[in-house]
Formats: sequence, C-alpha cells, structure tokens
Amino acid sequence: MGRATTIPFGPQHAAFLEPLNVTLTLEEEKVVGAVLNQGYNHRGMEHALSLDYRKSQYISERVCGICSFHHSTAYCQGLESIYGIDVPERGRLIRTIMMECQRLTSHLLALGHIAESVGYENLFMQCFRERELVMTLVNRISGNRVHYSMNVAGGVKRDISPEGLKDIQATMSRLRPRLRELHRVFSRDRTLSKRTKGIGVLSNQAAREWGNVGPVSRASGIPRDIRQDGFAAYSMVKFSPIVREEGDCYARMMVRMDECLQSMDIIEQCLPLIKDGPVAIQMKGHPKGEAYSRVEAPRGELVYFIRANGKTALERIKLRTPALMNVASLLAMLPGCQLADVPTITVSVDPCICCTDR
Amino acid sequence: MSMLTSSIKNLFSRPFTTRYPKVPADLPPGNRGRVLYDMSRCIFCRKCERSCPTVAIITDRDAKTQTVIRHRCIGCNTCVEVCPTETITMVQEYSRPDTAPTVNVFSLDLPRHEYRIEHLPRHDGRKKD
Amino acid sequence: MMTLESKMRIRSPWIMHFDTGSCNGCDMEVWALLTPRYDIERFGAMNRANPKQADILLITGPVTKRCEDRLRNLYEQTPEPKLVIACGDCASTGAPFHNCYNVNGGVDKVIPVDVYVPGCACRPEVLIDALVLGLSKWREKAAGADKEAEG
Amino acid sequence: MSAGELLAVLLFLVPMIGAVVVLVGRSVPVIKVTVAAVTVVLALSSVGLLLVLASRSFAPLAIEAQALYPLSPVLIVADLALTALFIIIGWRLRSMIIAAAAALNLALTVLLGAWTGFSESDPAMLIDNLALIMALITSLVGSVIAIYSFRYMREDPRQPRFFAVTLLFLGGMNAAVFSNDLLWLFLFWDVTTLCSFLLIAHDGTMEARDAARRALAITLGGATAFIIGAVLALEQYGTLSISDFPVAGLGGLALLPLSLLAIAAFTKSAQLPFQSWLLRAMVAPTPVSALLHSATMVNLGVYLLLRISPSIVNAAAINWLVALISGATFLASNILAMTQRNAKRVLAWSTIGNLGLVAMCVGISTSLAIAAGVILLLYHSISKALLFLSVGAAKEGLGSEDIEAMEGMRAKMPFVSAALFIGIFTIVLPPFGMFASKWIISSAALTFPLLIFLLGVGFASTLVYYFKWVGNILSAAPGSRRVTLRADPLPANYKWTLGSLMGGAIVLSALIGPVIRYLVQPFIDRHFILPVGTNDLNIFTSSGEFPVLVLLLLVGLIFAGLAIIVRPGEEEMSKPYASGEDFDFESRGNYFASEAAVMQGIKVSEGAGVLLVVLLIALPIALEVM
Amino acid sequence: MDLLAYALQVLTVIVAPLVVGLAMGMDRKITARMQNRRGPPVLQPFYDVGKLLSKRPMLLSELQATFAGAALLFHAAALALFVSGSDLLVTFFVSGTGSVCLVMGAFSARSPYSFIGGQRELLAILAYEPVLFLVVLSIGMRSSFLVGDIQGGLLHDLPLVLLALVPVLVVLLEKSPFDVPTAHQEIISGPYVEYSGPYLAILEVARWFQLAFVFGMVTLFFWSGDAVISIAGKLALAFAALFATIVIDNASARLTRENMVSFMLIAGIGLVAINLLVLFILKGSI
Repeated sequence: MGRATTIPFGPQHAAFLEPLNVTLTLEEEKVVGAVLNQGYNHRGMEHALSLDYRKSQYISERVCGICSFHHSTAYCQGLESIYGIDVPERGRLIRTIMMECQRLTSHLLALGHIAESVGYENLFMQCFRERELVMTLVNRISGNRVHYSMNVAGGVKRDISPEGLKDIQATMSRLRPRLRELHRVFSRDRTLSKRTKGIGVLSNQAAREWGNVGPVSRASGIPRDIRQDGFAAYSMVKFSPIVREEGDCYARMMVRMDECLQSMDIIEQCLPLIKDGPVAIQMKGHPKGEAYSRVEAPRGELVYFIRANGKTALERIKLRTPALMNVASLLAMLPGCQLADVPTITVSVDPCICCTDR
Repeated sequence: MSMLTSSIKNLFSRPFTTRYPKVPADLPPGNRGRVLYDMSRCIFCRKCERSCPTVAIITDRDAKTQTVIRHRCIGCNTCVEVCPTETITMVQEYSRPDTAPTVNVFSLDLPRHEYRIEHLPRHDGRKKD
Repeated sequence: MMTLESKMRIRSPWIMHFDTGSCNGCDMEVWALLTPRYDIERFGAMNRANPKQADILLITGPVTKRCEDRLRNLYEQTPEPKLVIACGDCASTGAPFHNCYNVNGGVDKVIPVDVYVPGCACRPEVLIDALVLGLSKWREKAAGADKEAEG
Repeated sequence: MSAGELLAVLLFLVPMIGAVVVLVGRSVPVIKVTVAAVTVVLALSSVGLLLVLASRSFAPLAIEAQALYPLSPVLIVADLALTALFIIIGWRLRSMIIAAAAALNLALTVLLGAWTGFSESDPAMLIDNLALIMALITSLVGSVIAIYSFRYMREDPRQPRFFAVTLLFLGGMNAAVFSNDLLWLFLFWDVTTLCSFLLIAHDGTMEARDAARRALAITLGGATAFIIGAVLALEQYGTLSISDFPVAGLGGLALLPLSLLAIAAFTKSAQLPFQSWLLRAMVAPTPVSALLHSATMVNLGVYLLLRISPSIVNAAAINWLVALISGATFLASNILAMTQRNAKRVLAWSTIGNLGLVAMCVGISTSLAIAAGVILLLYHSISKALLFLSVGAAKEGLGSEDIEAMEGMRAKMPFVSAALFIGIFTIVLPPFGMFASKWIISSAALTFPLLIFLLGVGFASTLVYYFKWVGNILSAAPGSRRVTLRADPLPANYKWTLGSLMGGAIVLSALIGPVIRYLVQPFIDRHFILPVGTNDLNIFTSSGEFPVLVLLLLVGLIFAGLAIIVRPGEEEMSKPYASGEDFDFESRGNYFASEAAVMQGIKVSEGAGVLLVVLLIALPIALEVM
Repeated sequence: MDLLAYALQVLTVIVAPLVVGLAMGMDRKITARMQNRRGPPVLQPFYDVGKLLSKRPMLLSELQATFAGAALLFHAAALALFVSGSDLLVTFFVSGTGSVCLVMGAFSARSPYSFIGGQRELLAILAYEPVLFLVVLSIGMRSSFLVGDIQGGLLHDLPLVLLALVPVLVVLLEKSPFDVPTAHQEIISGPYVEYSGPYLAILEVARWFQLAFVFGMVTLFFWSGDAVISIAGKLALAFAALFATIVIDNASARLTRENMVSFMLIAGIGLVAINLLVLFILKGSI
C-alpha cells in the first residue's frame, strides 16, 4: 500500500522523561506497528554493583532515582539473607515508612506524568505541588530529596527522631485532603477519562502472558503485590492489594491514585508501631553464598539476585526490574491506538528506563 | 472540568512558589549538603578516601591535604561515618554550580572548614568519529 | 552597555532537557523546576523539548555510548547562542557511574559544557543557581562583544 | 451571412472538418498540421466572435435556421443517425440499458421531428454572452490542451483516432453551446457523449472499457431525460426554443420539463447521484480528463442549467431542490476528495464539487448567485485544466499520478510544481477569480441560510485536500535550496502550454472587473435586475465589497517582496528534528478514511442524491395532482 | 480629518498585535496563578520575541522562511483590511490564507513532527474555519459585511454566535482541549517544530495579528454610540472571551483530533444554527 509512515518517538521527546525510542509505523495517525528500541540508558550497572559490596548500596540507589530506596532495600535484604540476620524492628519500620514515602513520590510523579501526557497541564502542576510536600518531608528525614542513602546491610544508618515522626504524621494529615481532591479529579474529570478510558487495554490474560508486575498487572485484575510477602515491616500492617479489572490507562492511573492513599494508610499504621531500639546490626566478614531478594517497588516486583564468594567483589549481581516487564508489554498495547494516545499509554505503564536498561 | 473549582481557588490564593534565589533556600537541618574537613584533626588514615563510593576524596599524605572533588561527591555521608576523629562534618549548604568541575583542597595551612578552590580541566567535547 | 538584544535573551531562556543515561533523579528535579514549587517560568523559561527552539540544554546523565550520537545531534540542531548545563554529578564528571563500562563519563566528553551542576541528585535550587550563572555568563559575553564592537 | 454568423459556423464546422482530415490523413505530420491549423482558426474565431459581440455592445446574436440552410437538413439526419449509432453501440456492448435508452431516444427524436414537422424553431442558434464564454473556454483552453496532447500522446499508436475525436468534440461542444433549439442541442449533446465514450475507452483496457460503458449509460440516461423533457416542453410551452421558455407563472406539470432538463444537466455535470462515471472516466489519458471531464464537456450540464435559469429561478420548489442536490454534491464531493490518493481522482471530485457550486448558484436563484455561477464556470475551467495538465506532466516525470509519488517534487520538477501551486492557489485562495466567485456566492447564500452551513464545511475541506497535496509537493529533502524554474527538465511543449494557462489564470483574475462588466453582466442584465457592481477595481454587492486590485497587489507584493528579502545562503541548514535520531522521513498523506468508509460515504451521499432527484420528478406531479 | 482617520487606522494596526502580545502575557500569568505558580512577567511574550529575533537563523528549507513571512503579511493584511472597515468576508479569507501559509511552511520542511503537525493544523482549519465563516456570515446577515457599517445589536441578537467563537479561540490560542495541532507531548509543537530563531518570532507575531483579527471580531459584538463606553465594552468583551479560554484550558485535558473536528463542527455550527433559527422564529426574518 505504501500508506504507512514511520516516525521515531524518542529518545528525546517531550512526553518522555527518559530516553526510550518507540519507532511507530503509522497509517495516518493510527499506529499499525511499534518497535521498542531500548538500551539508551544502559550504563552497565550490574558490573559496577558487583565491584565492592560495601559501596554497592549507594550505587544500587543510582540504578533508578525514582525507586532508589527500593533498590537499596532489595540489595541490603539480599546481603542480610546471605549473612542470615534479621534487621531490628525499628529498622524495618523505618525502611517501610521510607519505601512508602518513595512510593508516594513515584506515584504522584507517574500521575502527574499521565496528566501531562494528555496535555492536562494544571493537573500535572497540582500533582507535583502535592508531591513537593512529600519531597520536602523525605528531605527532612533523610537529608536528600532523591537518594536517601539510609540503607546499609543490617538496617538503616539514619534514625528518625521523635520530632521526625511527628513531622511525618503532620505531613500525612496535611496531604490526605489534598490527595482526596486529586483523587476526585482523576476519577471524575470527563476530558481526562475520555483520553484514558478504553485506551491501551491490556487484558488479564495478556498481562499474565507478558509477565506484567505492579500497578500495571493489578490494573488488569491480577491481585499480585509482593508487599504481602511481609518483607520489611509489611507483615505488621494491614492492607490489601488494590485491583481493578479494566486494564486500560484509566485503571492503571486509578490504581496508582488509590495506592497513594493506601501508602498514607500504611505510613500512619507504621508510626505508632515504632518503638525504641537499635536500627541496624553490624555485620562481620565478607559475604559468602547466594541470595534472592525481592521487594515491591512502585512499579512492581523488583528482584535482586546476589552471589558472593567471600571477597570484596561480588561474584554476580543480577537485577530484574519491574519496568522491564511493563515496558515490553507496550508492544501489546500500542498497535491499533492513535498517535495521540501513544504518550498516554507509554506513560501509563510508568516506564522507568533507567531501571529497564540499567 | 473537575479542576474548575480548584483553578479558581488557586487563582485567588497565594502562589506555592518559592522566591529563591531572592530568599535563601529552605533547607532542613539534617540536609546532606556537602562535607567539610577540620584539618587540624585529620590523621590521614585514608579511611574516607577508601570508603568513598565515587572516588571523590583524594588524600595526599605528603602534601598533607584532603582534596574533595565537589562534582563527584554524592553526599552519601559515608566518610563522615567512617572518620575515626570526627574530622569530617556534613553541612546543610550544598555546593554551587561552576563553569568547570570544582575541586576543594583542604590543607593544614588553612583555618577550619576553609579550603582552596581549584578546577578540574574542562573537556570541550569531541567530534564525531 | 548591554544591548537590548542580550537583555531579552537573559529574560527568556527556553530549555530543553535530555536524559543521557542518568538515574532519573536529576530528571525529576528538572521537572520539579517547571512545577509550582520552583516554577522557573518566573525567569521566563519554558520547556520547549525541542532543540531548535531551545537556548539552554539541560543534560542529565553520564552520556551512555548509545546516547552519544543523539546528544551530539541535538546539540548541532540547537541554534546559537546556546548554553549547555550538565546537571548532576554524573553529567559533570560521570562520578557515580565511573565503574560502568558503557558510559562516557560526563557530558563534556561529547559536547562543550558551560555550567557544571554538582549534587546527586542536584537540588532544584542548585539548578536555579546554574541557570542564573549561565545567564550571567551570557551577560558577560554580551558585554564583551559590545566592547569588541566598540573597540 | 454576417461576420458573426460566419465565425460561429467556423467555430463548430472547422473542427469537424479537421476531424475528417485527421482520420483520412492518419500520418503524424498531417495530424499535427491539421490540429494546429484548427486550433489557430478556433482561437482566432472565438476572439473574433468576442469582438463582433462587443461591437454590438453584447446584444445576443441570433442565427436563423434559414441562414444555415444547407446544414440544417444534414443535422436532422445526423441526429437520427447518432441515436441509431448508440443503439448499435449498446448492442455491441451487450448493455440492454444503453440500447434501450438509445432506442427510446430515437423514438422520441422521431416523434419530436414529426411533431415539429422537421423544421427548426427560430432562432436555431443564439449566441449570447453565456454561449460566448463557453465558446471561449472550449476554443482557447481546448486549443491549449490539443497542443499539449501532441507531446502527451506522442507514443500512442492510435493518435489519428484520438485527435479526430478530440476535434469532433471541440466542434460539437461549440455547436452545443450555440444551439437554442432543443433538438439541435440534443444532437450536439449526444456528440459530446459519443466523444466522451470514445475517449474514455481510448486505452482499450478492461478498466477503460468498463468506465466508458458506465459513462455512456449514465449520460445516455441523462439524454433520455433531456429528450423527454424536450417533448414535455413542446407539449407544455409549445416551443423547443430555449429562449422562448416562459419565465414566470409555471406550476404543476409545467415544472416537469425543467426538472427533467435539470436531471439531464446533473448527469452531464456528474452531480449526485450520477457522479460515478466521472471518477471512472479518469482512466482516460490526462488531456481527455482536462478537456472533457473538467474544463469543457461537464460544463455543458451546468451551462444548460444556467441557460434555463430564468425559468428555474421563478419555479420555487424546483430551484430549492436544485440547490439542495448541488449543495449536497458540493459538500459530499469535497469531503470525499479528502480521502483520495490519486491526484486525478482528487481533481475529479473537486470538479464535481465546483460544478455543484455552479448548479447551486442557479438554485439560489438570485441574480447575484447566477452571476457568481457564470464567473465560477469561467475561472474553474482554466485553473482545472491547468491542474490536470500539470498532473499529466508530473506523471511523465514521476511515472505515477499518486499524490504520494509527488513527495518533494518541487526540488525535482520545479516548473510543474509551480504550475500545480498556481493552479491550486487560483482555485482556493484569494484574490483570484475562483475566489471572487466564492465570495459572491457566500454573499448570495445569505438568502438561503441552509446553504451557508454546507458552504462553510465545503470551503474548509477544499483547503484541506488541496493543501495536503501541496504539502506533499513541498516536502523536499532537508537542506534543499530553491531551484529556478529553468532547472526543470520539462519539454518545451509542456512549459508553453502550462505557462500560458498559468498566465491566463492570473491575468484573467486581475481582469475580473472587466470580465464581470463585459462578459457576465450582459447575460445577467437580460434576465435579471442588476446584480454585481464593479468599477474594474472592486466588486460590490449590496452588503460588501471585494477589492480585487488591492488584494492582487497585496499578494503580488507579498510574494515578490519575500522573494527579494529571503535570500539563499544566509541561513544555516540543519537536520530535521527526529527526537535526536538521524532519521530519513518519508511523508505520506493523510486520507482520514478507509476504502470501506469511502464506499459507505459514497453510498450515503448517492442515496441522498437519489432521494432528492426522485423528489425533483415527483414534486411537479404532486403539485399537479394537488 | 481623513488624514487623522488614516493615521488612527495605521496606529490601530500596529498597536492591536501589541495589545494581543500583552494579553498573551496576561494569559500566561493568569494560567500560572490558576496552577498555583507565580508565572512569568506580563511582558514575557515580548522578551521571547525579542530573544528569538536575536538568535541565529536555522532552517531546513528556504521555503519555510518564505511561508513564515507570507503568514505574517497575510495576517497583517487581514488586520489592516479589518481596521480599515473593509469587507469582513474578504478579511476572513485573507486571514485564512495566512493560516494556510503556516501549514505550507510546516510541510516544506520534511520532518516527521512538522509533517504531522501540518496535517493536524489542516484538520484544525477544517474544524474552526467553518465556524468562523458562519460567524462572519451571521454578522453579514444581521447587519453588513462591511466592518465600518456594522453597528449595535449583534450581542443582543447573536449571543450564541459569540459563544461559538469561544471554542474557535481555544483552537487559535493553542490551548487544551483543542491544542491538537501543536500538542506538546505528542508532536512537540507541531507545525512550529522546525522553526527556530527569527522565523519562529515571525510566526509568533503572525499569530498575534491573527488573534488581533479574531478578537476584533469578538469586539464587533459590542457597540455603543458613546466612544468611551464602546471601547471599554469591546475590551471587556475581548477579555471575557480570553478569560473563558484560560479557564477551559486549565480544566481540561487535550482531546484527540476526531474529538476536535466533531466538537467544533457540531457545537459551533449547532450554536450558530440555533441562534439563527431562534432569531428567525422571533423576528420572522433573518
């Protein structure tokens, strides 16, 4: 026919925060073919992580800036299970609080990003305004806005003071009405739902086949949430995974919105549980052995495999990041949609290219 | 159209925007800005140099200097933790941007927390191979 | 004496952001610049996401080997006068990723950089400082050009 | 025989003689000499006729049948012979419809002949300004196209047939527009039908034969409506002379002849629901498309409408229906044109739409509208011929008529691109002739508010499909510098023919004031109150004014000024932005709809057309019954 | 007296786009405030244009420059015709030519986003030109096509026609939900994507002229015998229209091109049709 046009979408593109290239084949503006082109962000992190296990908790944060704490938690949990130790309860609770804070920032970023991708500038701004509250909170707790550098193997190295706990409580109560307002907008806005409902549908079956994880799979009706394993302090709090059945952009968006509210619940549940005590255990000797560690990052199941042979350098470290699974499933969603929906669909899986490419 | 009410509300409320750089940044007390050396305490044990994940610290035992490459420091606080003599402190204020990667040289002849500013060489890029 | 031209230029810096392999931390902070808290539109800056209309390139990341050509491509498409700001440690020196085999170790290995921003991740305030520094560099350049023109 | 009569006779007789010479001569030099001679005669005669009429201050020139004595008996015989020929063609094509329609035509012709005693009504020919405009279009544009064909058809083995039919057509067309007697008009109407049939089938392919058959079926059907209308007209009005048709007090069955003639006009002008033949006719060689299917022959239909417009405008209900059918045609064809990929098909839809606009003007039935219709007819022919010929020239260079194949053509074939650009510019944008008439139509449509909605969407769609096409032409490889027109490897023949049409389109646009005053207004004045005011620089209507000269100067200054200001070499040429990638982009047009959707759209609009046409016939009968 | 009138007209043609530029600045400020931001200075659009003019030109094809200039000149001509009290319909078509020049400029650079932007801009033209055309014809129907002859009664008789102008303004101001041709997150900035430096400035100024013309049409709806009241009312009406678009922009996501075309055609044409019908029923004639 010769009617199809091919255009590059990315690596540098207004809709993407990160370099991802989707080469789209368009018939007029209908997408008939999509080729995912990854690897712009491949730095060789697995090699760098394996060089010195004592420094790798900092490097592992730099795999991804949006879910940095989850990365270092997964890494530290792996080392801890190699050593065979349990982190003190206070350390685990602090980890949980920080992970949920990070989930809040990540989800608010993703939500703002979706709003931006459909040209809803005001909503994007509002999401980021609320996100800024969490950002300043984590800045106060950890000393940095993005990379908290709080994790060490054996616990956390930075304690939260009683004022800090009060601060968290105060921020949460300040945030709750605002997020409720955002929830109202996201769920009710007509133009927004026109652009997200029924767009980029991923059926339950397809989600299983593509191995989707995290909010993307939960939006397609798969009630899978690694937090239910009870790592860190998740066994001490009550929550149930948020699941929707539609599998479209709207569902993915709303799952994230609901999870924001859930994160606040979890944080507020954690706060009264914090008792005085140590936050970390010192570990002796170099690690030796294998460990397989996983956490529920904002984008889904994050897996670290660590094999150590008793030297400073780890023998092998392997990451399987959630975005890798989710980004791949774009290939199932993009064909058949309109060019205008490509940014929305792409952003709705929350592609974290730095995770994907490592 | 759900944003209508909040748009109008925002229109008549004070903007959320900071006035930075007219007013100083609002930094929390525990902010990990940058590290400073109190050279009078330093024993040149090189623990900080070895612990640094990004090789931002260079200890020169002969010249009796500690060199911090500001544009390499990720502010992870490790050097502060490993220092046996509390030579190193983390302060709130962050390092400033510059027209070349900055190097701060702490030496014995300078007062506490003072440093000499040097620059790493700048590259001007390279042409396509 | 500063010309009207350079005055206008300083009041309207349009930015383009490109991630060349960073961890996303600086990218988020670049985006935070556009949002209500920091709002660099105060200074007239706009995110154009298009090299042809940008004055300032905000580059994050240590420039992976694959991004190298793309970065150069974008740089060449940006009309003069332009300013390159390397945001964050990794863009300045490649620091956190110095052990990685697939990076160039800093933006200035590929294209000339005007302002280096420290921090991992660089705070929005530092980015604002960098913007101000870059613009003052322009101002100096303009003043210098004026002197040359007079002399 | 006066000079005017002589020129008129020359205008239709010389081409016919030329056709015979070509058929007999058969060799290329003979053909070239003959065709060239005929075109010279045609051009001179038509301009001469203009001068003759001007010397009579544009009073119509009536030619009595007696003045044509040796001819008129021949014509009656030819009339019968032609209809008989159609029966044979129908028989050989194994198409019962064609054969039946032709047989009916023959019967009714004989009936009419018997009724009138084989004597013509007087005046048999009437050359007023409308006929003059048509003759000028046919002769001048036709001549240019004939000369263009020398080159275009140079490798065709059936050249004698082609040029003979073309010349026959030119003669037949001129005669048709001069005819005042419905029977004569019917004869020449059929001559053009025959020529169209022969030329569409020229390539001899299966597709061409099919298209020719369909064209013949529909236009013969229209001819049947025509001849029935003629019979009824004789019965109702007692005359076959169009100029004697009653202009007022028509009602009931007396409206039926007008309805039928309008339907005949719709078939010839390819209005809904009869448009399908014109689209298929695009398989014919490009000069044929330019000559018959856009510039001249299809105009015959709307010409007939304009000719009987004094009667139609006073026949309420009929004029509304005419306006609705043609308005719907205008809208539907413009929307459908957006979905086409083949340049000739785009032009075909556009032709249908513009003819619809002319017919709509008749339907609006104000003097302003009719003036607009005549202006549109004139300017449309020139621009459309230019566009068709350019597409033909482009096809020769690119090997394809697809719009997509013309991607970046401005760098390869600047002359043709300029011709296409000017053609489109003169059709769509101010301040050229077509635009002036659109402006008048917009003003005129105020009296028929329903139509302004059709017009609004229609005009905007026109912009879309033409500039989508222009976009493809302009989309040359990055960094391409402006090339001079001389750089085009186009043969001289094409350059001259395209160039003369370009010049004609622009000059005639500048002269729109005089054109309106001297060519259009005398026709309007005869039948209506004074419509359009003009002082040669501006055009006035009751509610607005159109500053032709100011706008023309403006556009001229803008483009001339920019050509001076924008100089090559000052700018840095860069790569296209492709998200940082090096990317070689190929532009492909947007067509907005799938084949199935287009078919459905055609079906829906045809359905609406059928409904309205049935209403057009049923209404007079219903009025009579009530 | 004549000379004074001419001078006034020339002045208006020069000042009107500057006022639009100022309005754009206000628009950005108000938008920022609605998003709880501080926003740029009100004079920002002028800084932008000034800066763009000082940048080094960069092009893909010379025709881009030609068409950018043509767009500016056509829009300026449209405004000049409008101010000089000429025929509104002619003015409208001349302005339309300017929009088409933008499209041709976008096409003449062979670049993916520019091309898609051009196609979308054509669709936008398909969406808003009919509505604008109907607005012009309604005005002509109600009083006259000659801008100089149009007097009061429009606001009273054609309120829905004025309302139909608001979505048109949304498209022309490139605001959501109908900023489809320049969709930032989809095709960067559509037809403008390959323009940079001075040529972008030219297009920006061309847009100001175009907007000045369309806002001029909005102001036609208000008329009063008293010059002061007339001018104040006209400005108030134009500002109200601008404010309406800002509010719509801040409370909606971008819709798709199909949505745009169908909404504009159905709502725009529908509003005009209803208004004319009501007028016809009330007054017996249009």
